[in-house]
Amino acid sequence: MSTPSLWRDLRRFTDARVGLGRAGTAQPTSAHLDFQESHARARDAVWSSLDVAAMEAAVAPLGLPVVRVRSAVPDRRDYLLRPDLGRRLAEGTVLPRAPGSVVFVVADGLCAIGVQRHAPAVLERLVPALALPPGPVVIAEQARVALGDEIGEATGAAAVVMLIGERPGLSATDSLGLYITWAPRRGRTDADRNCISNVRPGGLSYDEAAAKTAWLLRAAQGLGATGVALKDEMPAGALPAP
Amino acid sequence: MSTPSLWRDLRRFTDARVGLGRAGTAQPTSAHLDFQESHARARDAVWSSLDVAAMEAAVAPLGLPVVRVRSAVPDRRDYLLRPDLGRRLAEGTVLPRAPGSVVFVVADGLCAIGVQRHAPAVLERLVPALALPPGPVVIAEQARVALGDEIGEATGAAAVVMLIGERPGLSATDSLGLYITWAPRRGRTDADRNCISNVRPGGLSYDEAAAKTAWLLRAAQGLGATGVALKDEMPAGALPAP
Amino acid sequence: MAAMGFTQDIAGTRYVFPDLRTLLARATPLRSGDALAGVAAESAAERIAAQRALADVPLGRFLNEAVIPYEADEVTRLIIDRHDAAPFAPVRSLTVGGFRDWLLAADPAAVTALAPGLTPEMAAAVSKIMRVADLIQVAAKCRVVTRFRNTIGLPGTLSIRLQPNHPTDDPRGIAASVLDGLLLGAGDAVIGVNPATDNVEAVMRVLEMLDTVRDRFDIPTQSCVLSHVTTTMLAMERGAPVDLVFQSIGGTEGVNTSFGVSLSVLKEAREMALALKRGTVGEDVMYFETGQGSALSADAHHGVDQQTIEARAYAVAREFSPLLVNTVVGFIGPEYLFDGKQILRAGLEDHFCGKLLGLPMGVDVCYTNHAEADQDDMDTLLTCLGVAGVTYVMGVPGADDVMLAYQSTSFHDGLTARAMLGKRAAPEFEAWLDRMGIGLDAERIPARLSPALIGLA
Amino acid sequence: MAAMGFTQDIAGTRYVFPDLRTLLARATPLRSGDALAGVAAESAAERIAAQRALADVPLGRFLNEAVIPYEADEVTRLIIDRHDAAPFAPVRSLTVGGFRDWLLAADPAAVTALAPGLTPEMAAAVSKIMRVADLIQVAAKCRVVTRFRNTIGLPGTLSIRLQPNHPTDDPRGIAASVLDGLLLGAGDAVIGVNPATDNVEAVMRVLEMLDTVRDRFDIPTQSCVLSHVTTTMLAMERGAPVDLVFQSIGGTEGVNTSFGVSLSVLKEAREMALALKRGTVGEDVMYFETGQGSALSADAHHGVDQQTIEARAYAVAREFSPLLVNTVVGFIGPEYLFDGKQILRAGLEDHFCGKLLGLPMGVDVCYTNHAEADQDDMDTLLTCLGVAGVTYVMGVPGADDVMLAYQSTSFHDGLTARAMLGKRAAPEFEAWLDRMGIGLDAERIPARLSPALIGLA
Ligand code: B12
Ligand code: B12
Repeated sequence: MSTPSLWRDLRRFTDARVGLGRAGTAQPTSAHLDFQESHARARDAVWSSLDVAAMEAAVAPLGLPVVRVRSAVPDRRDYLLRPDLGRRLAEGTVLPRAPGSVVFVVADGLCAIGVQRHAPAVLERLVPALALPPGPVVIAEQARVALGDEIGEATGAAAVVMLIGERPGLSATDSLGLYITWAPRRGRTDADRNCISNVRPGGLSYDEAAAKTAWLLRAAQGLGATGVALKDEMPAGALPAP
Repeated sequence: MSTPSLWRDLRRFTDARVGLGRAGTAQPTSAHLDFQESHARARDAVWSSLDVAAMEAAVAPLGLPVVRVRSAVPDRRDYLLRPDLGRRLAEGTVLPRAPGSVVFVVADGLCAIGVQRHAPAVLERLVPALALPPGPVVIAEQARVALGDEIGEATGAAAVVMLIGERPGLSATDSLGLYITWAPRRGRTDADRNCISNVRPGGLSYDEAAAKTAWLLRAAQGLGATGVALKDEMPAGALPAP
Repeated sequence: MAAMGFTQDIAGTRYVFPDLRTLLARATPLRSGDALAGVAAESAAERIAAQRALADVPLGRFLNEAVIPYEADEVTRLIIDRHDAAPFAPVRSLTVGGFRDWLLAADPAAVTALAPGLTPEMAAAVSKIMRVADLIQVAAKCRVVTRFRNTIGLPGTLSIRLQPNHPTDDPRGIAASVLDGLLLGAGDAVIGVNPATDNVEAVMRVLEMLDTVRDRFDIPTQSCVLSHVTTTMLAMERGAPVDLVFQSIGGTEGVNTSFGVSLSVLKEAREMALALKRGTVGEDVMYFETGQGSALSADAHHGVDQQTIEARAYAVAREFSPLLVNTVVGFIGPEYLFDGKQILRAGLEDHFCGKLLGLPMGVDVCYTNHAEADQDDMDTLLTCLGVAGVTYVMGVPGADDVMLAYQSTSFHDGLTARAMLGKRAAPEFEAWLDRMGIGLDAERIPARLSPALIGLA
Repeated sequence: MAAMGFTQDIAGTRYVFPDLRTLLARATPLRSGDALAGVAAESAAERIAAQRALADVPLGRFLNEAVIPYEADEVTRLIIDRHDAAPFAPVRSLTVGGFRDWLLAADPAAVTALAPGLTPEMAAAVSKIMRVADLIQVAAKCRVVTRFRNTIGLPGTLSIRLQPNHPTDDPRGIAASVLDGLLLGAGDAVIGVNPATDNVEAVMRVLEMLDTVRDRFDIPTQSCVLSHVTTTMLAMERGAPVDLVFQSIGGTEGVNTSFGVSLSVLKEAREMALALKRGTVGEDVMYFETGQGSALSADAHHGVDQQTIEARAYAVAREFSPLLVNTVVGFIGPEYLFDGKQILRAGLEDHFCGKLLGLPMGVDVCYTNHAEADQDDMDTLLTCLGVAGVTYVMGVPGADDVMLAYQSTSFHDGLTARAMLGKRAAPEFEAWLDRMGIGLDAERIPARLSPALIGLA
């Protein structure tokens, strides 16, 4: 390959907005308008919602019990302004007990697009790779990460894996995040979890996300904890061939 | 009187915020907080509303017919954003005919406080000073200045005198404005009216406001018009003693 | 030439804009006045579609398609008839998008030279696809210098209009505010009073008083009473000492009619003022105010968005070589500019368009109590405008105009902006401030400015 | 000492505030996070009542009444134990209101000298009764200079953190963004990557790559991978080339616990980094990020308003002589700062408080797609911060962080701010830019910066 001596050739290496050129010190009109268009799209993505029926159908092949829940948030606008309510289950929510299992929560979070697209595929790879018994799949609407704590406590789970929509960005509105909490219960903080982020095409692959989650859960079982004390030391080569 | 050589002595001559001192180049804390408090009050004043019953009682002594109307604006918030509706009468409004008379409109405008306080006193002085027959007093809610055009057309008035609440300021939230339109009808522009402004204690007195209005109406009758063509040439001494 | 429409696809939807007027309106950043007029884009997607389509429009098209017909409007006629092809040459082959890039890359001299070749609609169009930083940066490149009794607009200067209004036009009340402002470094743009009454005699009394103050203190500046132009003409006929002729103007013939003026009245007024020969260092005798929303308020907007109409008002202004022009950006109310954000953007657009068209552009950084705005928004706008090189801003005692009932920038704000940004007053005025010993004592008034000299005793 | 409450009458209503904590919260300009926490004033009248009462509080009271009890919180203990009476002396007898006046009138040296004598709560308190212009003007007086491989914070400079994030931490992707940023003059504050994964090996790979780039191009700057401090410690143990240790911090012990850190962990990490002796012109090895809202999010706010807690985070930061601190002001979302206006005010408050407390304060001028903000708001904030003398801002390719999913300032924005405000890069870095021939060609990459040198071929 030849040496790229042209600035714009840097674009080969990343999706980041490099090599834009300039108009004086500013971005040229074309880059500016691209940005504005992406912004309009990303703002719309915040208002996307989970197609729960489709999600149920997509996770059905896992053969696990599927439950629907909602957080205590009444609507999307409140979701944005009341994270406290997004961390609590709606009043009267009933959940099955699944002591000692790994409970999966599939949640819209700040943007439902990535969850809808990628969560089933990640679960498909993750469930068979677990050392612990898989519990139910809980489909949660208007959820924040910490909603998993209450769900974990109610089900008696050994661990919760929250698959949640990350906030939409200009370049990707379909990013999925995984948050893993050992011995979940209300009052856990983010220091007690591990996180796997940016799961999407152009980000972390389904295989890597599933393998890393399985690795972390196995290590958590040994340590008796997730969080700051648990470092991701999964070697790079440890991935199963795609 | 001694020469005021101290800056703050300038305050004797005006209600304007002169002689404040300074902290560096900025206003000192005390002046800054006074300002903030005035701002909170002025913002509240925008939401004041006309006590229509009290106004009816206050203008009753004039012995003129009194009518209540509303503009086409549904509520105060819409009033602020839809001046077009504030210039039209609510659908189905019926007005008495009063051809050739001077019709008075008492309207909340951008702040009802000054209208409530000062309009009756101005009318009390104005009505007896008129050369033309006085028409009804129309009490109008959620009104803009140009609502007088439609009222004038419907009543067949020779002229309309609109007594309306001026927008509230930091130092005065009770300022009354008078807008005088000869041969009022829809389609008139502001170039077709005359204006008397800042009627309130600390501003133009009731006597002056009434005398000026009467003077302008008399001149309008001669000219057959109000507006840019009609200049206020009332001599300073022409005022009746207070 | 038959105008063709514009088409743009965004996210699978096709947007069609029948003409330039519609395209400009839909491309405008959101503001309440355009929504009120029913001309705003209905979604962010429609807006960006319009911006993309607008970016592709060749500048030349603006010379062929008027947003208001030539036959129907004397402002359109003025714009077309006065267009100068030679200064337009450097950019004539560009699109609106290319014009933005050109402006950002060009040096100050090149940008400044364009003015007579640009129409207001070209300026408005490019502003619609610019960010706040672009509006600041390009405006800062424009050089506009005007003169009457001092020199306004030199690089590195920021002038202040001293605005000493009083609810009854009481000469002593006004004089007290004037002195306060002078002591705080304001007044180099003009000492300009908005009269509460339209009484000719009262207006003349204020004019005399202002002239006396200027004369007693020997201030190298100009005064003005901002009454209707026809009232000022009457005052001139009667021998009043008129430095500058003021008038509010708008961007269509209709709004000017509703203001009771026309191009010919303005021309006549200017000639009267020139004949008085009161300027010492220059002959720029006109002062204009504009502001988004007035055309819609007068139902004279022809379906054109308020910012484009505002830019058209600048074509009216430049016809008369004004000493000062300013947009009273937040003055009218929330029906045209809803909140601090809309006021800020509009202020910077107006300043940019005015400067690009060659005007000595000031901004009344202000808000009313029925708008969603506060002092923080004004500080922000003033800071941005200062960086953009605004020619002048208002100076009102304590920021509170006791007659007009709104908040503008205070004398203190003017001082602060100058201090923060390293700006100075107009040179003649700055020398005068030094001579008078102003700025040294925050308590006492220097003897040379004794209040007794101007009747305050 | 038994704390007494505060009382204030406004427009005929009596407002009572039981303690300093409540008073501070009610006096804060409106923001969504304080409303969410239930600590905000309920009306404009209550807010101004609290501001008036707060203005009358003697500064000394802040030394006697902690907003979070000494026994309950190690951050409170740090604040009280580290308070230095000598530098506090010039202002010890003032009220909060008097302190505002003092700050506005004082010269830069006097303001700068205060820092060790001030507590975060004093800084927060005075900021609450300041306008945007005050926050700008006083911050601009503070001088804070730090050093590692170059000199940050000299007057007239504006540095940029180059933030070349990538969704999979791909070293070549990161390198491409680094080169893009360098070519646009960014990177003098730090070249700092937020890692997408917490994998220790991956973090070390990125650290190696950044060190290689720095070394190949011989750049007088520092690099950082913004992983959790414990991960960075592990990497140091394993011999990774760590210049700066990064950590997010908050203003209460509880929020730091939720972040998995404590004062002792930070101390240990700093000592490890110092032992590496990688600095050339200085030994400031820490990099902290803060931001209003994190304490409430972690339910560790003790009823204190978010801005006061933010200021307390600066007490944590200054304990460790950081090279850089920045507030990620619009990063989290609308639940803490609803819109551009709230973000703008918070950014200027944070910058002001940090500078007043003696920190090398940068600001991540940013917003998320769920907040009501856009590029115009960022341009405005950046302009204001530039005038306020912000130490550094972020530089992200095209303003779009493809991993963190938010918009910050672009490399272009950094260049623009420098150009508009006449600011320069850190001197060592500026000399390097010249040496490399950067800034001359907008198309081609100078040979000395050949992409091949850093593996991009
Ligand atoms: C807002 C305002 C404006 C706005 C009005 C736009 C709008 N849509 O609201 C703008 C900036 C366009 C404006 C322009 C002018 N104004 Co004016 N304006 C005011 C102000 C500050 C508030 C008015 C108010 O609160 N009205 C109440 C609300 C409820 O009415 P509204 O229906 O919403 O709004 C209408 C009126 O405000 C009216 N209006 C506004 N100004 C004027 C002036 C005259 C002479 C008339 C007849 C009507 C009029 O126009 C609006 C639309 O119909 C007053 C000062 C004050 N304290 O009242 C000065 C004031 C009324 N204006 C004044 C003047 C002189 C003018 C101008 C003639 C200035 C000039 N030389 O060009 C122009 C032209 C007016 C015209 N003929 O159209 C003087 C009037 C002096 C007098 N006694 O005659 C005042 C008292 C103060 C001043 N010196 O500026 N104005
Ligand atoms: C927003 C955010 C934050 C905010 C969270 C505050 C809030 N109330 O929302 C703040 C600024 C406080 C933050 C802090 C940190 N974050 Co963070 N954060 C993000 C970000 C940009 C978006 C998260 C999101 O959209 N969540 C979805 C919504 C629906 O969830 P939520 O319930 O509203 O919010 C919760 C989560 O965001 C969670 N969270 C946020 N960050 C982290 C990090 C970890 C390790 C965990 C377990 C949880 C967690 O905290 C929130 C409150 O419970 C992601 C990047 C991304 N693209 O996702 C990085 C990200 C998740 N954070 C990351 C890191 C490293 C951190 C820090 C450890 C940095 C540091 N060195 O201190 C700290 C500490 C986190 C902790 N232990 O508490 C990494 C995680 C890497 C990894 N795979 O482990 C990411 C991927 C990116 C990055 N490099 O910064 N973060």
